[in-house]
Amino acid sequence: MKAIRAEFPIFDAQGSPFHYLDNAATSQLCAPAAHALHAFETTARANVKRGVHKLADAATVAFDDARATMAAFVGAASPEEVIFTSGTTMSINMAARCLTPRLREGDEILLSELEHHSDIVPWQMAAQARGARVRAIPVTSDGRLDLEALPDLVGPRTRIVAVTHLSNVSGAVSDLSVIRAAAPEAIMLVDGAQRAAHGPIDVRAIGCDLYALSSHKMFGPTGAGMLWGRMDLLESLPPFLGGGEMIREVRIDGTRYADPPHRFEAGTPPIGAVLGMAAAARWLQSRDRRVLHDHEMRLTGRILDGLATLPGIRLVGPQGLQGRAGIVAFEVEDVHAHDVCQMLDGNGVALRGGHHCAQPLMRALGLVATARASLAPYNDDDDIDALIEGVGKVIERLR
Amino acid sequence: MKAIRAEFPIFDAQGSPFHYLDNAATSQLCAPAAHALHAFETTARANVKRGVHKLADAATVAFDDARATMAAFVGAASPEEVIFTSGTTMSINMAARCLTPRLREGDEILLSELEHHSDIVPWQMAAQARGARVRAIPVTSDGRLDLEALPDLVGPRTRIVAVTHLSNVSGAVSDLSVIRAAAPEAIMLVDGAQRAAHGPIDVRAIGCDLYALSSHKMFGPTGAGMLWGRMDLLESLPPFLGGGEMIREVRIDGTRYADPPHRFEAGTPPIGAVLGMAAAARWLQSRDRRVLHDHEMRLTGRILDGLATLPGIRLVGPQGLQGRAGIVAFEVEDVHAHDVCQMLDGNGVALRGGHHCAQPLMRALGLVATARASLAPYNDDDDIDALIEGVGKVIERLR
Amino acid sequence: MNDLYDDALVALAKAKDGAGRLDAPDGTASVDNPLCGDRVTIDVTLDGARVDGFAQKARGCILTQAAAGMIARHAHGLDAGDIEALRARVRDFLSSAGDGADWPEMALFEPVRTVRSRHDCVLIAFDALLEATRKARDERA
Amino acid sequence: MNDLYDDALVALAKAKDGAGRLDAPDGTASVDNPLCGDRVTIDVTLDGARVDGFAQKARGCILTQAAAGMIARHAHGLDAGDIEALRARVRDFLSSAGDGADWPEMALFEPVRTVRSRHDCVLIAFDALLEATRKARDERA
Ligand SMILES: Cc1ncc(COP(=O)(O)O)c(C=O)c1O
Ligand SMILES: Cc1ncc(COP(=O)(O)O)c(C=O)c1O
Repeated sequence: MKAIRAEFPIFDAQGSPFHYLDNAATSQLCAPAAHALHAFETTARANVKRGVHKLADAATVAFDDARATMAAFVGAASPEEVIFTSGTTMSINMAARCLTPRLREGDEILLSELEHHSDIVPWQMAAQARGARVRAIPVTSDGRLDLEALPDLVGPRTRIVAVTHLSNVSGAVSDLSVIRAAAPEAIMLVDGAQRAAHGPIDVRAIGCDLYALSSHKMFGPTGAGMLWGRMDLLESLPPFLGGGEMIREVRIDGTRYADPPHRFEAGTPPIGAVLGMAAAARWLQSRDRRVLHDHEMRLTGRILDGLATLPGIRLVGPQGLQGRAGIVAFEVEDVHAHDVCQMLDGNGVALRGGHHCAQPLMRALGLVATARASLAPYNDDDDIDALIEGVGKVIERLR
Repeated sequence: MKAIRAEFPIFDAQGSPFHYLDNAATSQLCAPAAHALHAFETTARANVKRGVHKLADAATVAFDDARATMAAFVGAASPEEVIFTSGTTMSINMAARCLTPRLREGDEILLSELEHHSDIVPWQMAAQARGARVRAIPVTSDGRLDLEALPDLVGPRTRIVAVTHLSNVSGAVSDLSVIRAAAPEAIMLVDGAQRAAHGPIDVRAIGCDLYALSSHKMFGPTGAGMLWGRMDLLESLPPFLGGGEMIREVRIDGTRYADPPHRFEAGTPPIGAVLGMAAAARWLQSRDRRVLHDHEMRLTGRILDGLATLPGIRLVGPQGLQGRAGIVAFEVEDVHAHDVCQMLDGNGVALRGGHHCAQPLMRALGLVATARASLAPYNDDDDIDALIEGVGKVIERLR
Repeated sequence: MNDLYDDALVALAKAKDGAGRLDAPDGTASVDNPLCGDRVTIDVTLDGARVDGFAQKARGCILTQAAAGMIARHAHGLDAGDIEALRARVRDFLSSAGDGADWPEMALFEPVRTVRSRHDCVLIAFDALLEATRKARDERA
Repeated sequence: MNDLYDDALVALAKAKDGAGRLDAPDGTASVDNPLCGDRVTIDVTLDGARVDGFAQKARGCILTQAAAGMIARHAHGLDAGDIEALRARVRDFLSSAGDGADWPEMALFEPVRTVRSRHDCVLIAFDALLEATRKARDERA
């Protein structure tokens, strides 16, 4: 994995000790993405979609290619099913707003207690606008979706199901096939913000209708993301934002809209970040995903084992490696998560502490804040050693 | 102005001939912005607002500094009045959606025929949602706002006025003080997408309530923008997007929102692009704006004079230098704008051709498409020579 | 300057073959290019399933006008299936694969290959022809 | 490891000076840190306009607990104006200007200056004290 580290410019820049285990908040940028972003912005910049000069034409071609790349990355049926956005939060808000007119009073939106706020608040807004109701799949004490509760939660009024593919706190991977099967009539959105860096995505195999992800969590630049949608669904949806590029004809007294995906891409897109995201996706797809997965699981096992040797640790999430990814949240008894993270920072270990934008989960598990270590392909045994050693010192000093 | 050219990496990269006159579509990136973007993304990346480790803290500090920079750039009363967005289109949509609940049936939104689609469509959507009515200040035959029509257009139902500071087609600068005075009670949004690169902005002197701009049109990266709003207005507005960072508390059954600006910044922001935008703003503010302005006016004069010597040219916009900036749209009789641009491209001159996302203006002036040359500080006499020579050849060959 | 504008291409556009409208078309279609607001309108009459009478009105750039003029020269005798196949071949031609239509003027459009944003300028004339012919056919059925 | 956690600072936090609740406070306030969900609750009774009785409940990190403990040691005799001035001085101290409060424990917070994201952890205890004291004052007025 030394070779992989070399593909991430930050490691050279930061020197050592630099144990970056805050990948679930944002991952580091891979060199191909840095190159694509920088090259576009400094040597080839032009606006896309409407230009006739060489630079504009080249930018448009590159942008179209990025769409095809991202379509392949998630297993879309066609590039036109890919809508570029500024990130997962924007993607989910777009989906929620475009679906809002379909909701009627008494309809239900099914979320889960595992969701990130970005997959909760937009649906609350949609529900509130239409008198619909938000329900949530509960979590088990080890931070998994409690799918046994599903039959009671899904009914004829369940119009929308929005669930995470991979929890940003517990690291649990959702069993999407069970959820899809339980609510075959509902429109199903999957929040793939965390999944994108941790495993392959196949929207057609999942059978979902919408899929959201962020560039910055999958080794691409900040400021870009995507919403994938089934074409027949996209065609039936109204636009979300109004502006340039999403129209067919504008008069002061009314407007006709363009076809998907353009209908949903108002204004100048984050072109540089989109090109960087596509470069990151190609980088990920050029790796042997099996090797990446095995590496992640081995290091995850080391974290779980290491924490298990320390006193007063409460793990938030699956105890074993089954059905989880390398995102490990934990509590140190009587020590606040921010103190854990701050002391670890003194050891060169970057963690995140807090509610991780998942307050309902915290509440369900009776927690206020946790510390979280999250892995990426460039992490190595040294990172794990520093983490476990650091947590040991925290316990010694602060508990 | 040679020195300025050296501060834009693209000129080295593109070699010559490279006469970039498509700045109104997107400007080129200045070196300080390129550096800020690249340095953050490749050597210092972390998520902002919630992190405790060194990198996250440094990113948060830099992000806060960028907010202060942009506040100073537009003359805001405080950094908290600056909301970071993905661009002007997003900023205006946010404003329109947040204001929508205030509209009642029969209320009026006053736009102008000069507006870019991004300052039309969001308001049409708002009007449609509430049974309000969109009206538009007409344009004069030389592409200025016809302010004599104002008294007939403003009335007790005029709740919102949304106008451009600088037209992206005619290059006319709006007389905002007259508009502000005519509708003192209305909430006034100014679309500053084009203004940001062409002159200083002072929102308090304008007396407007909201101001929108894009990074990529003011020598910053693609993917960022801002919405400035008066604090008392922002405090009274509901959020637009739901997600992380904009909340105080989330429960499955409801949510309490954070104060401005965070209430309006859901999800991970385009951090790199925001830092780049702030670097571009600092770059602009470090220049002598008077010198930039004089240079722009001199070149604009050369374009106007040069086009005047050619047969069959129709200028779209003010004939003289009074009340205009260096954005010049024109029609070549019997030659389509795309053919003009395409042929000029063969001369190394990058123009834009089309409706420039301003179809109502095109319709008002009886045009289908025009060619447009738009200036930036790095343009020089060579660029103007190539433009005028190229248009001359077009007329010879295609007319 | 730009080799897109070969004299022969400009001449083809300026020739305006088939320009005008039919008095009593069996089918008519207008197609816009959302990029620039251009519009091609084509009228056809059919003999059986095949194009007999033809007129075109191209409000647009040289490429659109030249494409409409080229079509005017060769549309006679084509049916909707032929036109659909032709349109696909021209699209492939522009994306750098294949020879396009079997017409001598086709070669004039070769330089357009390198400018993806202009491909639609050529294709909308084919779109309009296809739509007009289909409408005429369906009208009769 | 990190010099933020000087033993004396940890000891100050663990000492939990003034921890608990008052039975009959004149004023009570809870302030949250939205960053992490921490919460400081402060109860006061007043003698005239000045703090007499005091109790604090700090659910939070070492910094929040230490700040609440420090305040417990010195709150007696302050009025709302004093506290407001103090809060401003502590804020300035954290942004690297000034000496902060005139209290010996203040020096323990110096390393926090370099970590902007933790400033609120210190300040919310002052916010809670100010709000509780103001409420108590207004209650009586
Ligand atoms: C006047 C004006 N308003 C709004 C916009 C939209 O800006 P963006 O595409 O960056 O959202 C533009 C850009 O073309 C513009 O010129
Ligand atoms: C599961 C999940 N969903 C959504 C988001 C929001 O992503 P972004 O902040 O990139 O919009 C995150 C990021 O923290 C996440 O982890």
